[in-house]
Amino acid sequence: MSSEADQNNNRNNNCMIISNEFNKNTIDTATTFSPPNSRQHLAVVSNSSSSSRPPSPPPARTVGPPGSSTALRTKEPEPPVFEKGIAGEISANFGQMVQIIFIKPLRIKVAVEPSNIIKVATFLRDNLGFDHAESVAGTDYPKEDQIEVIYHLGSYSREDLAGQVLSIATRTNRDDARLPTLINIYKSVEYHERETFEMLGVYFEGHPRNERFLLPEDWADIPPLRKEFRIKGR
Amino acid sequence: MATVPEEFRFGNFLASIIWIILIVIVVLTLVILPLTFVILFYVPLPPVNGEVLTPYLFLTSVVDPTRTLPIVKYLIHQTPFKVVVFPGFVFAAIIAAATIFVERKFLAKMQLRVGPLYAGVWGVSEGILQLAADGLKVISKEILIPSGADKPIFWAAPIAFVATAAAVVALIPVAPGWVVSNTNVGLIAVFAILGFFPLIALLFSWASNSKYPFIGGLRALHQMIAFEIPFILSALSVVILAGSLNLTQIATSQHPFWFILFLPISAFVFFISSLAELERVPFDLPEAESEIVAGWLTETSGMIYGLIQLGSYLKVYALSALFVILFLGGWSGPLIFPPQLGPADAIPLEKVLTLQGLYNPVTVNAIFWFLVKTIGIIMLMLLPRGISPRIRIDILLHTGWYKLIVLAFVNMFVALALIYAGVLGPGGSLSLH
Amino acid sequence: MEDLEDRINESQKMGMQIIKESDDDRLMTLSVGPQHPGSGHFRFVVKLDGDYIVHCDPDPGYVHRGEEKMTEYRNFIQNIPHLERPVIHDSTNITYSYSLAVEELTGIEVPRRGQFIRAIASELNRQVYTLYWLAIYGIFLGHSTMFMWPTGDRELFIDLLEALTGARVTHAFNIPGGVRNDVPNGFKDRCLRQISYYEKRLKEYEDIFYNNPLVRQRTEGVGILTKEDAIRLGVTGSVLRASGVPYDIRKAEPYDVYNEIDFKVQYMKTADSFARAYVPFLDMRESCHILRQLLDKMPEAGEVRAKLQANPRGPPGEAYRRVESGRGSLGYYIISDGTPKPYRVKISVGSFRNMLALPHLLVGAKMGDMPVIYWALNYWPVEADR
Amino acid sequence: MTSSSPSSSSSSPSSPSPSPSSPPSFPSKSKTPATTAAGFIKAIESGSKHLLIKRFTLRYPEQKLKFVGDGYQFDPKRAVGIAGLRGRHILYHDKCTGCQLCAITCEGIAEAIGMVKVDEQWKHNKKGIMPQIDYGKCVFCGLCVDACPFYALFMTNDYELSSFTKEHLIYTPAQLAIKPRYSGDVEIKIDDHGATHHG
Repeated sequence: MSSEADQNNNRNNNCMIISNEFNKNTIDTATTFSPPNSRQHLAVVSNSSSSSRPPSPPPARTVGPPGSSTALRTKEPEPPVFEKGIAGEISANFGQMVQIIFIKPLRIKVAVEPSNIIKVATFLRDNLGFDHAESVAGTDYPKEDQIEVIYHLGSYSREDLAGQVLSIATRTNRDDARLPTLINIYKSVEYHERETFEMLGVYFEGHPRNERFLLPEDWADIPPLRKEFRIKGR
Repeated sequence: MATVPEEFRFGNFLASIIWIILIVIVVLTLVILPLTFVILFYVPLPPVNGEVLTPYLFLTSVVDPTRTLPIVKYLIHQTPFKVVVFPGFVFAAIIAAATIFVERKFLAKMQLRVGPLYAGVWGVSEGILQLAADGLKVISKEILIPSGADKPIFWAAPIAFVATAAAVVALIPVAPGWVVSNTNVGLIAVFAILGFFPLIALLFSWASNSKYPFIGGLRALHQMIAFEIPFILSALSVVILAGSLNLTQIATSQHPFWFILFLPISAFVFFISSLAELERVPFDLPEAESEIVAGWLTETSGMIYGLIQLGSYLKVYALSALFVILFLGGWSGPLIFPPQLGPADAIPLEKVLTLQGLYNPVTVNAIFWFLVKTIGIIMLMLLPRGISPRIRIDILLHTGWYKLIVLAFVNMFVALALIYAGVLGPGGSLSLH
Repeated sequence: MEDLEDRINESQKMGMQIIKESDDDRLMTLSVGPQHPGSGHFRFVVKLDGDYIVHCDPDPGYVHRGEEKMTEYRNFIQNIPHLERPVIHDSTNITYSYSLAVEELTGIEVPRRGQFIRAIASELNRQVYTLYWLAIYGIFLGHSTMFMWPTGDRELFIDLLEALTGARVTHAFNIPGGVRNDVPNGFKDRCLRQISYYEKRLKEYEDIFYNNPLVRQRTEGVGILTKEDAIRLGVTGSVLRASGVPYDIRKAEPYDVYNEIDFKVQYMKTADSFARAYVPFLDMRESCHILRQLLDKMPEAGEVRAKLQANPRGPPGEAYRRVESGRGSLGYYIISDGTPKPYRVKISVGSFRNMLALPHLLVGAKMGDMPVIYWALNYWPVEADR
Repeated sequence: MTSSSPSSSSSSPSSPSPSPSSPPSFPSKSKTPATTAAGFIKAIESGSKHLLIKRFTLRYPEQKLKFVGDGYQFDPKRAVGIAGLRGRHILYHDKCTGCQLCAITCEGIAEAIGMVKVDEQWKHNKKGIMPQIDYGKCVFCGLCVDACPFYALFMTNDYELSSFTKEHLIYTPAQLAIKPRYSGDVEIKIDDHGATHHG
């Protein structure tokens, strides 16, 4: 049964995320590589019919009888081709700097070192067409003494990337949480990064306003989304 | 259990009513009756029906109904009555109150809701007492004065607002001879008094010591000045045709043909300008609540707000009455009232009931037609509130300075051409006098 | 389009010039909100030079409730009632993507009829939200009739949702694994009757509001957000579509049954406030179209809800799922560590993303245009604060 | 420039409707009025037309809406709810086993349910505890009904729960057992003259 295999696959991937360590390539991403030319060729072929008319629906991604399950749940045992192509292009450009964490239909997650994130993000914007950030989420991992900040990038300008969300994750130390800001590459992260600063205490170097945003003006406690902050009475 | 009210007891209720009656009787016997006698003895009473009105006659008139009517007739032709009651303040205030009620119901109907509902008779006239309830509420509310406000101006401005509105009302004739102040420069006087309103708005907004009222006051000033000129120009063409500034003469001079037939553009400009003058939708910029909270009324509270509302609805009446006088022939209309309400040889009581001697069919007819036209214009002024949004300040100024002034001039030239062609004016072919 | 660019350049030039020339004494600082009738639970400080806004600083957070922290203390089912609080007028949509994400994490399959009922509730709720938004847009323009009519018509949709879900506003209807209950008897007929009535009403809205010359005068050419800026700022929903980007999550990433539905993404190219006000209206009309199809294609009988264990849990992992809500893309990023409670939930809401366009559009605009621009951004303060 | 022509709306009526039985009854038009005056006249006509249309205000205390069914219920066997209004709860004392599942569910939501001792002897309820609900906290999500596996806790159509004090909002098991009497009979009627609430 395919879904069971999925689960296993999924679990393997996800376990990897939680116990993720940089610089250690635990997943064999080499199988997902493919030459950039062939990927683009694929993309053009699959979307050439729809690219001329803006309001037309993007190509159907569902496999199998319609409605039998959600679009995302009908997964092939191996990662889908289009997403594999994008991931392959990233890997081909950056090699060991970028670590592909998972490739699912419409979702790719890559992890990079903080020092490389600006380079990678610029490449994603300029060469791959991911032109805006949907959200910036910070997660606290006290056991590993790290904070992960993940940018969900999407694309409005490229038709074939409309449903794709590329997550680019980076980690920083918990005690002195500092990350370079992406505001010069993605203007849309401005408020999200500001929120991450006040919720998790991650200082974004280069961000013009690392200051209070949503919390009360007289907030005098640790950043509330850190795990050691407890809601009273719970 | 402080929230649970004290138990109601019918005995206490009865006792309180009896106490009130007792107090009223005591006050009546100890204060009011002596005071009446003193006044009747020491104030010289005027002659009525050829004989000098003595306190004795005055008191017997209460018993003899035939003597009541002459006294009433005498009283209602006196200036104080005119100022206070009939063409003056109370009459206008009643129309203003009715306007508020009609506006709420009318808008509610247009917006598919019911409007004021509970104060009134269920099923018959829902919400007719809503205004009284609102008035009571407004009177009983505390008046808050912002810190740092200029107190004398803050207090004086709402009173000046109502007084100015009442002064406009005083110049409006409602029937031949029924006007508080029949001046020869009536129209100019109206515009002169209307010119006070932006000043009051600005003073009040300054005195409030707050930002939103200040912006609102400035907007009111801009708006009223921008619309003052087309306002006056559109009325000027009426003056050209009528050859007079006296409002009564303007009304009577359009006897066969109303001026709106010759001056439709002027009438349109006058109507739009008066909407702007009244700060009504779509020109309610000084009170635009989504932009500047409530404009120059932001800091008003309690009866200050009530007075300003009263004044602005008095203005609604005054300006629609002015429109009727200038363009719709004033009180002219077919005579539909009978010459007498009852037979001439009736018994005294019936004479009183049919108001013989007091009833004048011409005047009643004039008042009737005047009211009909005025109410029609008021309804027309209420209509935009249901269908149009507020316009922006620059569009408003552009409309006032560029479009309306030009339009007013256009019709003025038409009026002049008509006069020089000998069609209208004194001795014109279409004038009967 | 040249005309459009000229206008932008003009307005931006004007804004820049004013900033340069003005010294601080000339500027008046106005605090729009939180007690201002035109702001909601939100404040933005504007600086005025005469009637022009030269500076704008949004200050949200007045209704921040820490929803993301609260989720870490509750299991996946218990999170539903409080997660819909940020935007109770669109409460089906805000729990929709949450349910999708939890289903992806826990591996629950939704029955086909359940998917249809979900989509129907979602479309009905989109109408409810957009009508409410339109009502407020009407009163922001001083158009009191446009406040009352949508509010009244919204009531009819609320009645429909009440019959379907049992609550008027906070439905708590979507649940991981499907929906809480099946549709009541006669729901389809009632729904269809109401849609045809409602389409007549939409025509009236157009007559009195959208085609009203004064409304046009106030909204057209005001607050132009070019396509490039819209993409750069990452705005979403109707704001994005009004700028000429035909992007709709229902098309881009069809969830549940939306890939079987035939509909057009409504978008406009004028990129002004009028377009931003008109695109939701077109969406409502298209939503009627979608509702008809959904009601038509819905299976007659079947399960509506997968059987759940008491505390659904999945393997450790993460999921990011989005739906198209009334305010645009609404995404949930959920990390699960294998326990019944989520490890981290991030809600990516349209309002928060559209807020970035507010200072961008307000600087250089007139104070009188402030409500027109502000509310056309489809900004819901409570949702942005979460 | 001013003519706003949404490229998609013009084509939507002509697009083949997948459900031929119910095509969109009103083709979408979004044309700018020819002149300003025409727009005004259209608006005035639309506004004044509504002076003749019935109002749809529900005069609430005099009229009450009719609801579907007897309130939200849940069938634990099929694991699916039955549509109905989520109002005040009703507790069947003869079914309640005192298992506390409802209280446990509510713990993370509103903390409105507490288990209290009752003076009743039931074979299936050895502990003699039953839920007591604080409606000052309840959010009416109905998840406690979903949690009850014994058909003991349902919801009813009674939604008028206001009271002067907070204590009166706490409903004991005995109060919860009373079946409320709700007599709403007003329904929405939609015809050519608009939608009205009809008794």
